[in-house]
Amino acid sequence: MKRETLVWTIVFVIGGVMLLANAFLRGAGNQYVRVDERAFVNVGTDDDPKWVNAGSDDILDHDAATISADRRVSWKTSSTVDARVWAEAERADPGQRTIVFSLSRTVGTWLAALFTLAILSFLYRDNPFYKSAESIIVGVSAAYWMVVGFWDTLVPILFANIVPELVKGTVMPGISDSPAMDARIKALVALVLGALLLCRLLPKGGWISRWPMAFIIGAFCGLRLIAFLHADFLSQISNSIIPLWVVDPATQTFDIWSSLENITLIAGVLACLVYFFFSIEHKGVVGRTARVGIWFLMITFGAAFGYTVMGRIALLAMRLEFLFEDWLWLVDPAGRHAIG
Amino acid sequence: MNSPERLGRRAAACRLIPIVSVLVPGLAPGLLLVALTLPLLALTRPLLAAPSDAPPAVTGITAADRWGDGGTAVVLEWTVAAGAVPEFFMIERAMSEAEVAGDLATARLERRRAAQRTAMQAVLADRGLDDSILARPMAIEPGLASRLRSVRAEAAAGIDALPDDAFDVARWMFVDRVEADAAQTEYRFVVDRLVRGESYRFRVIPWTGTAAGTPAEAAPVTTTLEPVDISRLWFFGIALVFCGAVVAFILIARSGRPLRVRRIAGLEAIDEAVGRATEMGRSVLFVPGIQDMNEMQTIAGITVLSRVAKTAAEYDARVEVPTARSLVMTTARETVQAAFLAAGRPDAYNEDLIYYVTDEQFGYVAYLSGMMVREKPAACIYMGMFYAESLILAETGNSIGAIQVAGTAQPAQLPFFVAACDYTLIGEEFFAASAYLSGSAEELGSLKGQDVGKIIVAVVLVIGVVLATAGAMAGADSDLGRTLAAWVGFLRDTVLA
Amino acid sequence: MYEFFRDLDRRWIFLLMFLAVSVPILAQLQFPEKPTGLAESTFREIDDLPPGSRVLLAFDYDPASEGELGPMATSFVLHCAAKGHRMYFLALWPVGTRMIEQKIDSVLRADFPHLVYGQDYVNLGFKTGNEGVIKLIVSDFPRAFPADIQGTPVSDIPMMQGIRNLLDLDLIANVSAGYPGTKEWIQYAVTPNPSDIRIVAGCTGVQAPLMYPYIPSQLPGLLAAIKGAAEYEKLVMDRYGHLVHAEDGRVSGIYAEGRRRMGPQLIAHVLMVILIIAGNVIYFVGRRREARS
Amino acid sequence: MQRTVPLLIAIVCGFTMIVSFFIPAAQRSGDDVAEIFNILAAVAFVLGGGNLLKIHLKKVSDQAAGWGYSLITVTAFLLTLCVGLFKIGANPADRYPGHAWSGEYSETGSAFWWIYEFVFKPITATMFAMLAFYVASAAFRAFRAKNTEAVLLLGTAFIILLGRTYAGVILTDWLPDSLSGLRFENLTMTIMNVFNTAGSRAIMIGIALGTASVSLKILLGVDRSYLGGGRG
Repeated sequence: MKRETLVWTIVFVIGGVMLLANAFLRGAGNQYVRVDERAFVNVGTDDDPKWVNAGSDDILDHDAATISADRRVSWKTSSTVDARVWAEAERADPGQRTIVFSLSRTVGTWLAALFTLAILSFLYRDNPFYKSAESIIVGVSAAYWMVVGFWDTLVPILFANIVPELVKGTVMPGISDSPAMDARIKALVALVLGALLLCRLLPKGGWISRWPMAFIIGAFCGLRLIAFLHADFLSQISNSIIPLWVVDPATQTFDIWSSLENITLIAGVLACLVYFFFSIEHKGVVGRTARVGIWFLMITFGAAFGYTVMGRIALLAMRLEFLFEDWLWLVDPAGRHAIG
Repeated sequence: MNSPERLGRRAAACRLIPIVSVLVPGLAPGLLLVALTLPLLALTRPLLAAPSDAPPAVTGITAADRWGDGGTAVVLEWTVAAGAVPEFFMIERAMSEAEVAGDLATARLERRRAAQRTAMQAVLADRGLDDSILARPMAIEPGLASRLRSVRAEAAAGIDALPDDAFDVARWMFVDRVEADAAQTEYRFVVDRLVRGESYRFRVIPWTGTAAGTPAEAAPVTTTLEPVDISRLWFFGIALVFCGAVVAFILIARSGRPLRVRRIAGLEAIDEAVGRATEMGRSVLFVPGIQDMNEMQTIAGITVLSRVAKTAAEYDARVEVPTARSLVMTTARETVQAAFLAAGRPDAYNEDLIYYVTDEQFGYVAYLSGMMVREKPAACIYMGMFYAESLILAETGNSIGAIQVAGTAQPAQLPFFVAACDYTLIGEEFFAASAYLSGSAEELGSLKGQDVGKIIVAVVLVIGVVLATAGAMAGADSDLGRTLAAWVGFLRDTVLA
Repeated sequence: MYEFFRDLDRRWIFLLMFLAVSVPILAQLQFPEKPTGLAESTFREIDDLPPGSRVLLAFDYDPASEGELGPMATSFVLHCAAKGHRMYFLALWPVGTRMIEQKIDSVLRADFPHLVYGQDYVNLGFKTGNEGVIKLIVSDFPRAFPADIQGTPVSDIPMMQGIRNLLDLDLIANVSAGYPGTKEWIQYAVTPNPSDIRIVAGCTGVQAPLMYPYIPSQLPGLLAAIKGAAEYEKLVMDRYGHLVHAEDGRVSGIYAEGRRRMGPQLIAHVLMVILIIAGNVIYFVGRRREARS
Repeated sequence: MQRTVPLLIAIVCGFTMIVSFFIPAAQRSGDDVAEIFNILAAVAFVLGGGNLLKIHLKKVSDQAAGWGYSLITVTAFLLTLCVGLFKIGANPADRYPGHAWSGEYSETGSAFWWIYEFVFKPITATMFAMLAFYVASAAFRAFRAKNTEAVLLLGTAFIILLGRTYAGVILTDWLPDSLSGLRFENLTMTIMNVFNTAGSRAIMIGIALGTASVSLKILLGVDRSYLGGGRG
């Protein structure tokens, strides 16, 4: 065990030194951004502000000199650019300030690369790096979806209909402060159900949270019953009503291959349905037909497997391209880092 | 043509010169010529568009609300004289006042912006500047800025003074194109996706080649709401037959008559798996898919969990249920608690074994993979809606030597479960699982009901295919062929719509 | 030996897969492509049009599928530019405009600087409305796209003159990652006008099976996933590659992207096939041994 | 009371949804229910997130095995939550420069974006990419020609895998035109159009019937396991 630890330590130290050398000597993994400034001027009053973009023609309608500094707002935005773009800008104008090195994005790229390696290390065996990445992603992603749920669902659908003035005054200035009646009712119903749901947290009366669950399950059972019968059930039957005798429209002659295809298709659908039949034991004729049905299902599964494999390999290739191209700069097929 | 409109067009012509010359400095003179002639062409277009071979206007056009819908459709009917059938018809709808006003406001704003830009460019050109300095308007020196301010105001006032008809805003909106058939003189078209209770005006324009005939306008029509959707009556009947069959078999089962159903291999494996976990002193992992409670597969998964938990309570095995949704966690806790109660072991229930991990698909999978490798459950049961994670779970489960039983109705993931698990419940079998596991006669009755559904499919399919085949053999030109094709069409478009 | 393979630690397979994907990337391996029928018919559809034909390039995809579809889009643009076709870019996906601009920058501005915006190509941008947009341009193009992406009215764009509807264009080249995409173009543009509108398409591997029913009557050419992209790229580069060589003979990496991404793909597929065969050999050897004992 | 009221709620809601499908005036009620569901799911994050915190904080306070990882989870969770809920580093929306909170919470350059881009995305994408390894191991282990079913499964996968590469082209390209139907690319097409279509159609019809039947059982009160009760 001691010996193994030593070997791993040496591997990590050598690897780390090489990575750092690659980063400092070649600039590998460096990220650059183009910085733009957004500036706005309030040409209205404090109570009734009217903001004009200081970079647009419209600002010329106002005398900028008379507008005090406290009525201006500005911030910077940045977008990632290739290292080559930065090098070209530097060559044209050394010391320019529009395209600059971004520390936060460089650190981010390194972190992303290390996380990628940590997850891949699970293939060898479970280890502290994987465990750390796993713990982080559980925490981050749970919070991520909570934040998304808050800003994309609770604020615009629930709060904007229940306390419209508050939402309008703070986070969504564009909404109406008198929402439609049906939207309000819907929001109120959801609020009441949500409150009942949270009754679970009470020491007693947790059973009341079954009411909103019953509402959801009941309503969706009704919806799905209709939707599946209407869409999948009927449309699949309708699509299968095809002639077994196909005439080539161009030559007006019997088309044996298309006819055979259609016959196989219909026979396959019926055989598979027999396989799913619950009432009769799979014996005798029924058993043999069900067997044919299972053959069709197996071919279907084989085809789906083959098609999916291609996409999965592409996913891995994209991850490795990230490591080799964006982080280590080992390859540069598209000429994104080429300096000079 | 009135004079303000000409004025407007000329303003448009002025505007495009700088744009074109910015685009192609080298070709500017040639393009300038093109650019100057284009508006002229545009002016003469109405003249060119009505040559003598234009088809005659359609006659007898009517527009009526379609009966038996939610006030969303209008039926248009019109006729054309035999021998003068055009190539196709364009259906157009009159735009509402509000739509026109909105378009007008946008057009005014755009025109004002362009006029102001042109005026500013003229000022800058006088001073030998180009308009690149407009990119940083705050940096323009005050004298020039004030001059620009005044020309902008002038230009804006000029545009504001224009009457509405100086703007080329469409009053009619394209709806659809209907191909004409030389042998057909009566036409019918349904305009869909309209708003209930609104008044609409439609017109039909016959076209042949590039020549348009005179539009014919139908009287205004108001869409109305009916109490029942008649287009869904056939479906109502089919749904009633199916649901009736399920209910009937449940009632038969209740009356005590024995119902026989075939065995499903994967199901016995579930009890076996729980038993083995108990023997080995290890836990059972139950994964209810990654979707929420609004998905039927999750609900079906929870019903299977209820039986698994009951068996586990009887054997005194540990069932661990990590979930990807909070609501699934809540429901699963209720279910498992009740199952332990039913098994007479309420004390053995441990709420902490049913817990929420994260909503994120791959975050959830990362956690499950790690947990499986560390805790090595003896049995892994996957019942619910799965996506790409299916194979990650099944392969990890396989590597730790667990018995794996999967059930899903997600066709794309079935191959992976079939390949990597010991038993897989395919599609409908998965939904039948809870009925089998409960062993209750009523639930088994519902399976018989499903079989009635399959018989309906087979019968309709065979009838349809026989009709379609007979039609094809009779030939599309024969009377019999046409009649059969019409029957198939009725079956597909009306009964099964 | 047999025991080793029978009880093979799956980490050896993982290692093989890792090498099968990473080595071709690092070595920038490229394999010969032998274009199949569908890629060839896609190529012919564009190549057989007389120079100056009007081709609609509909880019309905996003960065997530850029890996598979980007090389197809590049090749479509290169092919049209090399043949001297007039290109009408539009997108039914909001981010499609970014994909269009990227291809205009990297192909047209970089290697075909003599092409003039408004005469040889025009970017009509994104239009919301999904298949509604398709239905509309089938009968009335300017109503759906009254102006290009910069707001220049179509009446002021030379190459838009005489474009009344989609029937006035000679071909649609669609790059599609889902809905709306190739299926909608076929359903709403090609199906109602089978003799007047032709379409070729490139789509992702997941989409491809859904497109097969339309081949060849409604969809004469289809590039399926990265394989289709690589085949078509080869056809285009073989015929027109000389147009994009720099003076020093170098070719920008983007024109080999498809074939380069096919490198790991091919090796990994061959590995998969070998693994299936190996698995079965082990299985049958094991069965024979059992039978013998 | 504890079980009857929810059962009644479920039955009434379910049948209301079914009936509303046939009444034009009520056809939008499905969308309304979906919206209410979304809100409930968002509210339920309080339960899920609370549970997550409870479990991991308990591990930390108990100093249970691996409590350090629980601490990492709790820290990552709280940090992301604060950064996202307080829109840290996000600029105001261009249209409302006066409202500091009007910007997009996931705007490029904001702290929440940074976490998404450099933590969330690489880890989830790599997890997804692990599938490439697992398909290889599954192919080696599970695709064995034990019986006719397995032969069909692996045979089809084999044809499609090969047909999608240069190798497949070389293998069957020599076939004369009269046998062109046997070339991998055409074989693929027949498999997809005939066998795959037949199989998926039957599966979809079965799923529709199964879904409808499970729904009906719940709406008839035959299956009440979701309420944690009934027969079981």
